[in-house]
Amino acid sequence: MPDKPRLSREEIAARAAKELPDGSYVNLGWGIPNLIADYLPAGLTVFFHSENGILGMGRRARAGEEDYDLVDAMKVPVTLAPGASFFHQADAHLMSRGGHLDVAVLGGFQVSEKGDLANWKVPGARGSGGIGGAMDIAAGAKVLIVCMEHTTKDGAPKIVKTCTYPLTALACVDTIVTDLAVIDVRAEGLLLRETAPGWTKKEIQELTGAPLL
Amino acid sequence: MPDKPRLSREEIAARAAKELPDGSYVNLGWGIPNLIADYLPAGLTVFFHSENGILGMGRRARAGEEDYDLVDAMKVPVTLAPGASFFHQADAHLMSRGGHLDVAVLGGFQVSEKGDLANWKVPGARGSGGIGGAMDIAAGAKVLIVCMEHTTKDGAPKIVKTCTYPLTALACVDTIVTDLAVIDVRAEGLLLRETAPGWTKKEIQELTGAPLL
Amino acid sequence: MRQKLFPSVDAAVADVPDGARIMFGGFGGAGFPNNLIHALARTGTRNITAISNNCGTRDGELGLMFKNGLISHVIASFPGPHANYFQERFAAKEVTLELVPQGILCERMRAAAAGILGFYTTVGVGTEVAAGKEERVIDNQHCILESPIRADYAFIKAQRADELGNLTYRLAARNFNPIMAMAARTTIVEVEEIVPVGSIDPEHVVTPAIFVHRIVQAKGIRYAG
Amino acid sequence: MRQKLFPSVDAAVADVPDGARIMFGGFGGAGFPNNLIHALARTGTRNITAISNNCGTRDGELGLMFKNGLISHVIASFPGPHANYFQERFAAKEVTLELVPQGILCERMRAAAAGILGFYTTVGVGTEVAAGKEERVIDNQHCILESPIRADYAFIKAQRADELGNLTYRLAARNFNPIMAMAARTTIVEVEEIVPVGSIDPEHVVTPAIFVHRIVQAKGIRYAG
Repeated sequence: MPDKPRLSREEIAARAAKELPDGSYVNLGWGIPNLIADYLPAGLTVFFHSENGILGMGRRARAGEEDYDLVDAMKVPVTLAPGASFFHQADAHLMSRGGHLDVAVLGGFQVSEKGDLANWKVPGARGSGGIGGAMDIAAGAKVLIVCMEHTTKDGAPKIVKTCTYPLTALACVDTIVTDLAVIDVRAEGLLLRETAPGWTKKEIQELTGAPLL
Repeated sequence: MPDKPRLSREEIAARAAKELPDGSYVNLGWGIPNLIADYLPAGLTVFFHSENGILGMGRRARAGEEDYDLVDAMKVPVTLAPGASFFHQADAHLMSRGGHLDVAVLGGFQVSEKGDLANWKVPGARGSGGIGGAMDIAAGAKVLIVCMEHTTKDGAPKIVKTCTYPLTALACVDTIVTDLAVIDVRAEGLLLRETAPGWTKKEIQELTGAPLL
Repeated sequence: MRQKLFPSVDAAVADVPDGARIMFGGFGGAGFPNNLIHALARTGTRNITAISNNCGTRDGELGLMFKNGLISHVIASFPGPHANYFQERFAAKEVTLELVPQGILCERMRAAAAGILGFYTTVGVGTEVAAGKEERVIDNQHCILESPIRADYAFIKAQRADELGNLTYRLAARNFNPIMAMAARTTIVEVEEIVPVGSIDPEHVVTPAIFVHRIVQAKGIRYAG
Repeated sequence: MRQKLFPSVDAAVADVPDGARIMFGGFGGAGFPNNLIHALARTGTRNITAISNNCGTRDGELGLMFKNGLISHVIASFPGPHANYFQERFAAKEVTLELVPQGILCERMRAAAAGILGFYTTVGVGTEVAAGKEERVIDNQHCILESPIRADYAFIKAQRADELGNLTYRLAARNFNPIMAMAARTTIVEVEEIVPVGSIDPEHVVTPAIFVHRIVQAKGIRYAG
């Protein structure tokens, strides 16, 4: 594995932020995606959806400002942007499942070349596991972006021919933003749209478990 | 057909009103049922549901008081009782279909001995016809009372072995209040619970198309 | 940022093509988007599929659309005895009709809104409504399979919108409007008043802005009953 | 008239029998009926089926119920890494679990509320969630049949109730509460404030009184996260 600098988690988030259309309604999942709100390009307006029943979330609450009746889907106290609204959780997921969100950004354990996503359960993990809102969101968003490291800690590809981890949803991913690349999932295969500074297509291909176009 | 006085439409409504439990949530359909609100026994509190999205309807609006944003399911301007609420029409029918209404009172063309109801379409009538909320309400109310004349204008029974009019719902009616009788639909048959003043069971049976217990 | 405010009802409906499927809010004279309907009639767009509780009251509500022969198919619950232009077209077989129980009409639109592909209900079992529909028994109850009703547009009426599209409705003029707003691909709302962002308490928003695509102020035509 | 106001949380839950199916509102520390949960734990009622998004945060929320071994089956979306009492019971096989996608959990409860006997969704297709469920293709989309989730009781939390049971919620403490209120046979709400009938604007009511059966004021236990 080439010993070159990769994008940090924050840089992945910043890169993914550029994929968001102006004025779009967006849900951010656990992990790297949740950092995106802090890295929006100047002049871009995005409305954040939280599956516990908020549209128009603002920044996270500062110390002393926390209101535990106003938390996001990660249970973290947040603030409201102007023009926000509250609704019950069935309507919140009607938004995610019914194709109303313009973009959802989720974390991932594995993405297959067909755009299958595995992001809720590590095989053999202890405990009950938990699904949360990821399956509804993955099934329903108009555009689904996955943000993750390109490889596991052991260097194994997380972009694979077929997912071996328990699946979240089939053929749902549109774009993968990693610490090495931006990749679009197309009918004809995985299109390498962008490489991280200093990385070649060949190097990235070697760390990817499915062919890159 | 005995030439004896029968209950008026208003008297049928007043009799049906006595079937409503105190504190119950009630939907009143077109025709005689809609008169019930004017004949509630003293001291009885009932909350009226309207399938266009009102709980806690009050009396009809008086002349000069009409607000056409506040109409009932018959499109007639109404008022609100204290503690009323508004909601969209899907929630209004969630109430009717999901078993939340304690009592619904509908008009009827025919009721069968099994409690099948026909009340939305006269065979051979001109025009498109219209279903409205009757099918949802008939399928979902905890208790369904039908108010109607005991016989057609021609003297034919409206309580029959099998409905010949287009059906609204199967096996939905619990009680029938007519100008001659109060009848409960039981698994074992139609139970004549009450007769109009001056009428005998035998006379009522002759005007009924199914056996009375 | 994408702009939802439109300068006129005519601009708001200008691109509606022939053959569009359109939901029209309103019930009993309350909450009908009458100004949008008049604007649509002015475009002369034809062959519309109209999804609405009823089919107009004389010239009011959808009446004008039927009068002008612009609607060819209707999905409705209660076309109505005073929908004379509809009834004439229907009798002349110029308009076809699917009659749907009112709550099922709501629920089928909500299914479209919520990404539900079908649902089972006891409503309509044993009636004309069940004709041609899959029947099965679940938990000893006979039920039928109902499908989502989708639309290209929803034409709705609200009392107030902020500039992002958050809506509130007045009294019982709410009725079908919030459901249709969620169910259509493009929702166009006529409102009595447009207020600045932040003027509507987030707890009081009835239709969140995500469901609203075009906003136009229209204090105009109103029909009572 | 039937009285919905209860003098104490203990009185409000006194008749809940062993083996009851109970929905518990709340998400992320907001909107949990913590006072009702403590009262239920005091009754020692056992063998409860709990339907809730998560399974407690240490001693908070449902934590106490698992600590005391009162829950035997759970239908949940995200039990949670900090639900240590649940996780211990689950590991010891003293509690069984049905994991449900969060939106489908909402939708299955709403189906129960709305008299829907089942619905088709694409959510969960190809995943563990689809195991044992009927699959079919509708409109070229693979989907699975989901069933209603009903309950004997809903324990919910609201900010304000009038004496009839109309409810409003504070900020994002709304979450699952309005859906559960509609889905259970008996809904018990703990509120911060009981106000006179007529104090809540009819347009601002979130849960109409028809869905609420018992009201109790409880300014007490609160857990943050």
